[in-house]
Amino acid sequence: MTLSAWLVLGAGLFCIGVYGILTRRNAIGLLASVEVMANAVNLLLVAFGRYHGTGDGQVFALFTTALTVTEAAVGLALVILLYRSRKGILVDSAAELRG
Amino acid sequence: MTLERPDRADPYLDLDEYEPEADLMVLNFGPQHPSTHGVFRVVMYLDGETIVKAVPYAGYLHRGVEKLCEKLTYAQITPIVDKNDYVAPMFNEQAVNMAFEALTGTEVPIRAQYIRTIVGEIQRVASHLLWLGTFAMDLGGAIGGGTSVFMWCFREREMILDLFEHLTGCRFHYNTHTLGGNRHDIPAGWAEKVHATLGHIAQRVDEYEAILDHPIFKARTEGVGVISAQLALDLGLTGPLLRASGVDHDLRRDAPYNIYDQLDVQVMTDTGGDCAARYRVRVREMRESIRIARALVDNVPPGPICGTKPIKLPVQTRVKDGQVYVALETPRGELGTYVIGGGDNRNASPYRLKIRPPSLHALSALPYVLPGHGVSDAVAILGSLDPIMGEADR
Amino acid sequence: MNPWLHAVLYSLVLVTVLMTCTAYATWLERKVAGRMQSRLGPTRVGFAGLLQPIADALKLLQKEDIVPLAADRALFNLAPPLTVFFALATAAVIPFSPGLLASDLDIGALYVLALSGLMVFPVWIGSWASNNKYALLGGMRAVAQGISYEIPLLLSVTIVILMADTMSLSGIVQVQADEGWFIARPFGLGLATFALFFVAALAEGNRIPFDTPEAESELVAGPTTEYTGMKFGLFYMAEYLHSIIVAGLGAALFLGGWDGPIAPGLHWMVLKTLGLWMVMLWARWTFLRFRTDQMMTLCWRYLVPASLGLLMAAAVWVHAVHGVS
Amino acid sequence: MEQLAFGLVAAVLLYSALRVVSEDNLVHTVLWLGVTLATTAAAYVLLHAPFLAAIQIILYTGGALTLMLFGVMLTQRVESVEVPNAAAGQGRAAIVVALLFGVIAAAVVKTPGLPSSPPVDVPVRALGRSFLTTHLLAFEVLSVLLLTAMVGAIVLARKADPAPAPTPKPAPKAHDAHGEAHP
Repeated sequence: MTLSAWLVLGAGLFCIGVYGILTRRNAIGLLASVEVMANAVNLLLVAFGRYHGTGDGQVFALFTTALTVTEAAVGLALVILLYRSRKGILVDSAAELRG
Repeated sequence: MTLERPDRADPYLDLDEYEPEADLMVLNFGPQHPSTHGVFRVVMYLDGETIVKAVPYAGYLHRGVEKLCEKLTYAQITPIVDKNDYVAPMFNEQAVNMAFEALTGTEVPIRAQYIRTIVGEIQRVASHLLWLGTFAMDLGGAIGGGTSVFMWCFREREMILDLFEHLTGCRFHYNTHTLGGNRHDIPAGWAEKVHATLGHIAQRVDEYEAILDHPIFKARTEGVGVISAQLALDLGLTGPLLRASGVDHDLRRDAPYNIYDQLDVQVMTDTGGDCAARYRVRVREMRESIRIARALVDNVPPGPICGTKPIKLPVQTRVKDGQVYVALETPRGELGTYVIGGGDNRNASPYRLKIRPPSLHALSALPYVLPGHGVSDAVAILGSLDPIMGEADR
Repeated sequence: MNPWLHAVLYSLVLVTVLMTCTAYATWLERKVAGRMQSRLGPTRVGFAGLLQPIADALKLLQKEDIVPLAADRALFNLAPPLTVFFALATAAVIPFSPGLLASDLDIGALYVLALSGLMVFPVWIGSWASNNKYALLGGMRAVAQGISYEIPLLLSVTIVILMADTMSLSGIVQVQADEGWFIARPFGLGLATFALFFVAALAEGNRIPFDTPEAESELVAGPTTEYTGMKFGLFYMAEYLHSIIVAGLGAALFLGGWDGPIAPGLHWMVLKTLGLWMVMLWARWTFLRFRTDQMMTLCWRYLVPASLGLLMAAAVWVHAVHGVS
Repeated sequence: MEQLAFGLVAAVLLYSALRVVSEDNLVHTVLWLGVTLATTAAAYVLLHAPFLAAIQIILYTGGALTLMLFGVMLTQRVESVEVPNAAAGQGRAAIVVALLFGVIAAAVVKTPGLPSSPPVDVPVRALGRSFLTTHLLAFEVLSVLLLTAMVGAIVLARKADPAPAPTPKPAPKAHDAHGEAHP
């Protein structure tokens, strides 16, 4: 396979994630879309690393994987907090910055 | 007297008092559930897996036995009440017959009293064996270590049923007690058989204790389902439940019947009031019952086993107007029988018969004990109460 | 031979053998449990009840296939085959004797861990899709337990990887054949790691004393409450498969796999797997069940710190013996 | 064979990602995300990064997905299998996204000199070595970050003031049962 094919695939995945970010109103749905985008970026990192011939791409991807999982954990803690204070997890309900 | 609901000082029967906005899950625990020991329902309000409120519903096995007894003759009642506490039928028969004897003023010969005491103690061992098996199964599952204990306990319980079969010809619903005594005399060789069986079981009890003596059993029972002595007294709990809460009370010693006044019954108490204490009390009671039965079985005095002629016709009983309450100590606690004699059929059937089942009182502890525990503990607690629904619902 | 053809043929044989083993594992378990409980186990179908597994399968096939009206139909039907699939996929990298394995992955040990981490999903999917409260509670328990015990399991295997200096399972077995079994590593290091692995694997496989997700006496049948017939059978089969594979994995990681005198490697591997599986059986029919919170306490308060400590000890030991390579 | 595998992986990846952003049921969303993540692991295998594939499954699918499932369970009033996953403004978003994709794809196609065949594989051992040599600082920073995130998540998700466990009041006395007024 050529690198361009992987790049286009990654771009497609990323754009789908962006679509999700733009349309979703549910915090967990948003989080899932973010995961899709992060995944696309990871895929690109690995692809670049492979065609570049070093392991650095994989190392980066590993770091970002760990980071995204961390983000998911903190994000869900926030979601639970949001649910406790708003009794719902639609992000519109947290429009104002008051606790 | 008004019929309004008493204002109970009870935080659990009014859910609104517990964090009204909490997301509670209502779980119908039963009536069809592997661990409800029959058909019994507890509506549990769960916060996660923690019970915040539990409402027990009994009555799924109600058969109207008490009403039925008003239509049956005194001789016919015995086999009917046999089915109440189907784990310890000997006590049911004995309870109603003792009440009828008190009502009619019939003397029970000393040999019959010995037989009643012996079969009662052996029955207590059988009942506790069944309880231990099912309790272990509640804790350990139908596919697991619990079943091993269950199978072992049933193996020994079968031996006791063999003893009863030898004595009465029946394994389960004996109909051996009758007004004024017993129907079946001790057959030849029965005493030796009792010694052999009970000696055997005494050793096996050590085995049960050995297999249950591990950290998981302790972790599952200690501190779980604590019933304080005050709560136990308030709710009218009796038997091992009361004794496990530290109250030294046993009808065999405190209000002796049969020949218990001549015996030195060791009353087993324990402190803590948790499932582990109930387990310890019952295991010790098994040993004590084995001791009593073995001590008595060699010394049964000769004589008749029934004070009256066997009742063939209903009119043969002579019943005075009046009422009696007779209680005896079953494996589950105080089984009381309240009989009012008289009415149109005064010589045939009681005017009113009321049974006080210890299991129903035990179940009334659930709303107080369950909240704060998880679903797993609920099973352990329910099992440790040893309810028999046939008796609780009647 | 073409590697693709080899993989396909080997997988077919492996699946057939494993399925038969699973069927007879149920028979063996019932026989052994019967002896432990002073009864006989199956005796009626065939000689010594040997045809019992087939009769059971036939019975399950005849049962009515019920899908609850309020269930999520697609997910409900997806869950049972998925459990069996994940359980079988794990078997691909287990080395039964030198060269006898579907695929000698470089990262075989990690592959097994990744799949065993996925095992909770079909269970959760089934429990969610059933739309039943008991099933839901069971599913939540399964997921919580799965991700918690994943950590000590991962760490214990990491210790083995550290000692073996390779992640390939056949490589790990080869190292043990050359240098001695890992369970016999000095200072009790190997034994402690093995104990850690065994406990964590029992919990991952939902075996007693850790079978809280199923907990018949509390949750009726946990995630499988609403399943009938062969769908239930598939869950059941996956559980047995998983336990056999975990035993095989333990044999390969700690007990030297195919290594042994006189007899061929395959015999030793089968013998060790069977032995380990019997220990699991023994535990199953002896112990009672933990409570969920007690299981979590055991994992996070004792097993995770212990595994971290062991990992450090193993690192020091490897460094002292081999030096920096 | 490789073309076929790539096509398959790409198709499953895109389809599952589309389902993630278009599914009405939140649980289905999360489960489709699981398919996306697992298929990405397959893509890593195609890119000769099997170690990363395993890590992807263990961390993402085993960790993040489970977390999200817990998130769903903890924040919904679970009454049926239908958990709504609201969405709005699909039309406008689709246009924006299509434009974005067009730009990126055009950039990719127009860029000259993209390599078409990969050089040699990187062994896992070298990968691990680079963690503890070249990328040591990043590795350590990551571990600190993980710790911080763990503490932060626990602090955030903890109930502010745990409601005191209800203390059982004494059971009703026997005479209470007869309807006497009770304070």
